[in-house]
Amino acid sequence: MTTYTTTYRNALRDAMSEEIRRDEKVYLMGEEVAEYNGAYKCSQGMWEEFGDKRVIDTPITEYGFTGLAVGSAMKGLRPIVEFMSWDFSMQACDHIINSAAKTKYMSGGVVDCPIVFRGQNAASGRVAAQHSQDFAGWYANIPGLKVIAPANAHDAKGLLKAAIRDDAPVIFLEHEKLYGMENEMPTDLDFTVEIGKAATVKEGTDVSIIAYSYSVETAKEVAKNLEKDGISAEVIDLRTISPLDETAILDSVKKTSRAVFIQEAWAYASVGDSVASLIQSKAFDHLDAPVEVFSGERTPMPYAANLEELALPQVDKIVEKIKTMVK
Amino acid sequence: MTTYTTTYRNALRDAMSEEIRRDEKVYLMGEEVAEYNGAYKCSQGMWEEFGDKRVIDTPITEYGFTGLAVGSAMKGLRPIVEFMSWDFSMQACDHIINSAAKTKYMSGGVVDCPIVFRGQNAASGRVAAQHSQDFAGWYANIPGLKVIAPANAHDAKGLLKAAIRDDAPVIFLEHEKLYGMENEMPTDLDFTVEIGKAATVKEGTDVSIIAYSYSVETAKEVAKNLEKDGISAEVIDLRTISPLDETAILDSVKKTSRAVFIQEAWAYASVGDSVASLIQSKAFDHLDAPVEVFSGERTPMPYAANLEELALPQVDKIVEKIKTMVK
Amino acid sequence: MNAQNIEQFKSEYSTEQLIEVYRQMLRFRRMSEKTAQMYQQGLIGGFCHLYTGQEAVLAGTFAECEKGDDHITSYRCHAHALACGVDEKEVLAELTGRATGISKGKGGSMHMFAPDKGYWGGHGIVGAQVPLGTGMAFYHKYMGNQNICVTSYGDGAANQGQIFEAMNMASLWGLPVLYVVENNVYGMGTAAKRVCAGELHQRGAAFGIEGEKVDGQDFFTVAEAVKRARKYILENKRPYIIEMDTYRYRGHSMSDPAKYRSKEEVQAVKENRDPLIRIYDCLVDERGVKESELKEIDNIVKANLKESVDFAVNSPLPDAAELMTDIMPK
Amino acid sequence: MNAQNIEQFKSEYSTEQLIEVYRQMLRFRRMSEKTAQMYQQGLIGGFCHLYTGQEAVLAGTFAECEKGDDHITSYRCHAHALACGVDEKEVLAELTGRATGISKGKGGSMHMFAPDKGYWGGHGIVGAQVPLGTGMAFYHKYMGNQNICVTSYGDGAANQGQIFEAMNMASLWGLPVLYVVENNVYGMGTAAKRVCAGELHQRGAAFGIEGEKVDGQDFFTVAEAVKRARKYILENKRPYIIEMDTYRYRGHSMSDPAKYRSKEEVQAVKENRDPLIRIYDCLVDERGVKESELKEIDNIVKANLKESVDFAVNSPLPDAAELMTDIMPK
Ligand SMILES: Cc1ncc(C[n+]2csc(CCOP(=O)(O)OP(=O)(O)O)c2C)c(N)n1
Ligand SMILES: Cc1ncc(C[n+]2csc(CCOP(=O)(O)OP(=O)(O)O)c2C)c(N)n1
Ligand SMILES: [Mg+2]
Ligand SMILES: [Mg+2]
Repeated sequence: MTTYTTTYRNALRDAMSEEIRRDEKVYLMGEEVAEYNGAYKCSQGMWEEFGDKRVIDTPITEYGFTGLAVGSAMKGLRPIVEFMSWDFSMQACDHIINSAAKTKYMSGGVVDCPIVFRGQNAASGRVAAQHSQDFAGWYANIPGLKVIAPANAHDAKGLLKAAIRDDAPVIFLEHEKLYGMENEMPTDLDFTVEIGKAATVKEGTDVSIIAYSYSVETAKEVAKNLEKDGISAEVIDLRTISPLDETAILDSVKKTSRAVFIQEAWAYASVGDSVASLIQSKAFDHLDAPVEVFSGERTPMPYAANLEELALPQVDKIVEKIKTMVK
Repeated sequence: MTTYTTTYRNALRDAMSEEIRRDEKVYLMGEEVAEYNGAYKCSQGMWEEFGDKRVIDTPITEYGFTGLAVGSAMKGLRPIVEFMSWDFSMQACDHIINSAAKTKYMSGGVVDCPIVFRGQNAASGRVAAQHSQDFAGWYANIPGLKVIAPANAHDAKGLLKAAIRDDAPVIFLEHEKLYGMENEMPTDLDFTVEIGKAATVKEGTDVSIIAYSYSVETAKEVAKNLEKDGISAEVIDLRTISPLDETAILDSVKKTSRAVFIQEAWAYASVGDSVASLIQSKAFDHLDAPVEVFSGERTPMPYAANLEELALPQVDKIVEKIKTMVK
Repeated sequence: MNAQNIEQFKSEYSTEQLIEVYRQMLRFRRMSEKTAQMYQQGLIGGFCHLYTGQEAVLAGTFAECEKGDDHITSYRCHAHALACGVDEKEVLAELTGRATGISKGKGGSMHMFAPDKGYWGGHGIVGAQVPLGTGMAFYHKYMGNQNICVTSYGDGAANQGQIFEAMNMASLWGLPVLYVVENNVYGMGTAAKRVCAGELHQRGAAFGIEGEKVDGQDFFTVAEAVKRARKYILENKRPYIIEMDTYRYRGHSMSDPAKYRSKEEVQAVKENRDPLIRIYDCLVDERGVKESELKEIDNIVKANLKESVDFAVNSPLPDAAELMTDIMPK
Repeated sequence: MNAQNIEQFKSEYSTEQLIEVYRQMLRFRRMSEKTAQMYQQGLIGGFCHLYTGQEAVLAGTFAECEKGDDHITSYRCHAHALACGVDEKEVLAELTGRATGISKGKGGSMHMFAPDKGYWGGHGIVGAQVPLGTGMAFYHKYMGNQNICVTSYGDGAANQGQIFEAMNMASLWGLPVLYVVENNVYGMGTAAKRVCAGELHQRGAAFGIEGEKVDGQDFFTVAEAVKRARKYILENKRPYIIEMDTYRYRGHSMSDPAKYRSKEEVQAVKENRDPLIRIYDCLVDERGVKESELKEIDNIVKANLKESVDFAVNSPLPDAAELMTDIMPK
């Protein structure tokens, strides 16, 4: 297997380009995706290669272009819709949910909607209250959608390719702090990562730390810190948020007897709380301590650098808590 | 204390009317709220009494009129915005969250937004996939909002009056199946029910059944059934979903050692899962069994009568499960 | 765009074709009336929106569409299904929530689809079908097809921002979409004039989209306008708007007593502008068709309908296992 | 609506008043330039949108507004704060995320508010301020005030459906709102002509809202139009649209190298249509003001600014406890 190394940002670009080359029904649409190469440069060079038909700049009208893309998907095209930031998907969520996610069921199965919605999600750094929200929980709540949040460049490419080939509507959550991360990945044009499978990032025996997206980095940092104290943490990267890989989670917890979830999202009605609920329900007798969920603070994101840091999950606090759980 | 008896529907009307009489800044806005007296007749007679200035029919433009109402609230008016169904709030959630919920924080505290968003939420019966969603979890997720879901006419009136007087943006979730419910309530014009306090609907010792909105009826039914088997269930009505009355929940569970949550909402990233997460985290050593969350099935709502019934929490199944928990 | 001389246009339709048009409109009408009955009998649940009174809009539009064109509309969608070629049986079985329904009983009154027939529903969120339909036109442009998407919406829906967003893109990208505003004077209990500033057929003018308002109660007027519009759209690669001046006879949905308008107002339309009477009179007076022949058609339509009702109410409810299928593609 | 003779309009401004206008525009410009520097020095984070080049729009608009009028705009909001009477100190302290900032350091570059001065922000979601501002106009109507809400948005924002929804209501209900489209030719990297079908000042025509396009680089042209529009709005109880033909000198935000346009294009505007040069020339050539006097004003503005920068960078970061305050009213 030959491999190459590239950034998360370019891995996304490569995934989209390869799929556009492979299937004439695939196109990319969004604000600034074409001539500007993407606000975060995730479509660098694509417009130049594929032209106006396949890489399309839209007006700043998320509701309208999302509906338009969904309509074209019902007819059989396979759009990739970029939200410059998932915050702006609030203008479009009616079409994502009422049109894309529910129509297959409402039609008794005859209308499919093969579409990928992707873009930057959660706090990218100092962009404050209206540009920092994590939407994982909102979309995970909805049946009919798949929700993916890769934590490294390898998975970003493999999962995006799988998402584009999937016949379901897929929510694809990226993270600005990961765009620059470099990883190795296969050059094989049919390389995909299976949707719905978590990954064990690090094996361990004392506690399972579960996370998605950038919080996997936090989890790794926590695990490294714990090692100094002789605590062996297993780190699970969900990769796909919905459908949730319950087996991977429960197997790990049954081994370690303790679980911690880390997320930037607000806790209430979040993915983390559902994972905690799942673990206590399905592995109750295996637990030596309650599942602890570390989340973003319950506040709109502040702009000030010091406050923003405090609003996000803190490695120190998590390490301290795990120490008390394990001892 | 003098009291009167009326329906949930009329209790809402009375709450709004009393507050409109009391405070000239309060007005009601929404589709069909004026001349038609509300799609569900929750504003019966109000337009006749208060006229065009205070009771306003809008075009079917949820995004626009929500933003307009929020702007007027920032200036000091106190709008009540009716969504004919909370499903349609997906067109407006950007203003509910980015404008109403976050601006106080973003402004360093100087811009308040005293506004109530209210309307029918969740499954009203055979209205299928696009008109049956429960939005409790979505809005509970958001800091800066209060979320209320009364389960009887008394609370509907007292909480709506409290919500209108509150300076925060409030999400007020009603339920069509409750609109006809009659209860007794004080005539006192200053009668309010405190936001943030759960109610113990029925005391019990063996299991705590926690619910909100129409599911409180399901919980009561479950409790009645359990009684036949000599199981004493405590029923807790959250009333306010956010902020959550953690004390009431934890006190009850510490007493009963077992907890069940019932909700029509989908489970993933829901209020119920967060309550389960809370209980196992804060009352772990008190639990004799895992917390069980009974939710709507993970599917868009079907239209067929038999399927719809199966999609919603089933009394029988819950009773059976609790029996195994308690024995 | 100049309208064709209507008498000349009429003459292009053979009597046989017009009888078929009449039969179609009668199917819409009779099924709608039957649906109301069945709703009152408790055989149908939820929200249920009937099309009585607006039949010429649909018949006229379909008469001038071509194979491969797509159609999408709101929740007021039963007649649209028939127009696209769906059988009454499947519509009524859906309305009664049966396994044999067009959406297997899962969609219900507001959600019917027949993609193989170019019918895309059946959408419950006011306005949502407009960007969707614009996307179907986008598909035709993408594929280089000579087809359009007919995208219908109401006077109430016409205020939705997403419609303006869609129109802007349709104009910029030259999408083959025909916007059909079915202005039936009310959006639920609200008269259009109370909530719509300006004229609905001019709502695209800001984007350079032309439009016109026509008498939606007259089959020929509708058909002529649609024929012209379709040609314009494909030749000029531009969207177009037709506002149909029409009227609904019943309340917004089955639960609406429609107290916001007078009996006289409704009666006046029924007497003077009924689309079925118009085509009937044309057939009898201008084409010399015997009334008995038309009566016979009605009898057949009714007999068919009865059979369809029987089919529906005798169909099984969906199997319990169906609850959890069709959520995700395999 | 006929524009007033511009020479006559000009003559209504005293030289003293015009010097003050110049001083204001200079404040906008100098602060913007300083902000760019500070961003490059890492003193400011996140997204940061500057106003250089568009100063006449703001100065002209404010010159003809009255006490009690409200103002709301997008994320490109620093100069707007100054125009409303906020001090540079508070703006720069906000930009640097300090406790002394206008939003206590919590809002940042895109979120500044001064309700006591009629300034309502500072909104990061494209288009959102338009329904909000329309709601502020609704407030004035509700209270019977003789005030308007000036609601500014960009050419990119102008396509947002919520704007059409707001305009429909503003027209129906006769709301005193002045829609100011700051057409600075680009929405991020996209030229307006690529994404806007039709003319932006005519986007209200569908709802019967009048509008006009004016040279946004000329203080007097802007002021004259706003004066007239304000009078029209209050007398006729109607909204109005002014499209300002303007230009931004810098990239969309500090992270945009603006490669989508040529250096020559920018240079041409700077040389031929710079709003500051115009007012400067008017003062010197037509009012006989000494260049040294204007230089002195610049010196004062710069000195003030330096003081404000010092104030900002020497202000403390917000206290950690501030993280969880101002979320809910007491
Ligand atoms: C976004 C949204 N808001 C409100 C509703 C409730 N609703 C359903 S139909 C309707 C009236 C629509 O009127 P119109 O567009 O004129 O269509 P008609 O029913 O007359 O065919 C309303 C308000 C909805 N379904 N979706
Ligand atoms: C709903 C939404 N979509 C996208 C963005 C990202 N975005 C911020 S500013 C902008 C361009 C806006 O251009 P314009 O309205 O012309 O205003 P200008 O920046 O030129 O002042 C975009 C796309 C956003 N903030 N909100
Ligand atoms: Mg209508
Ligand atoms: Mg612009």
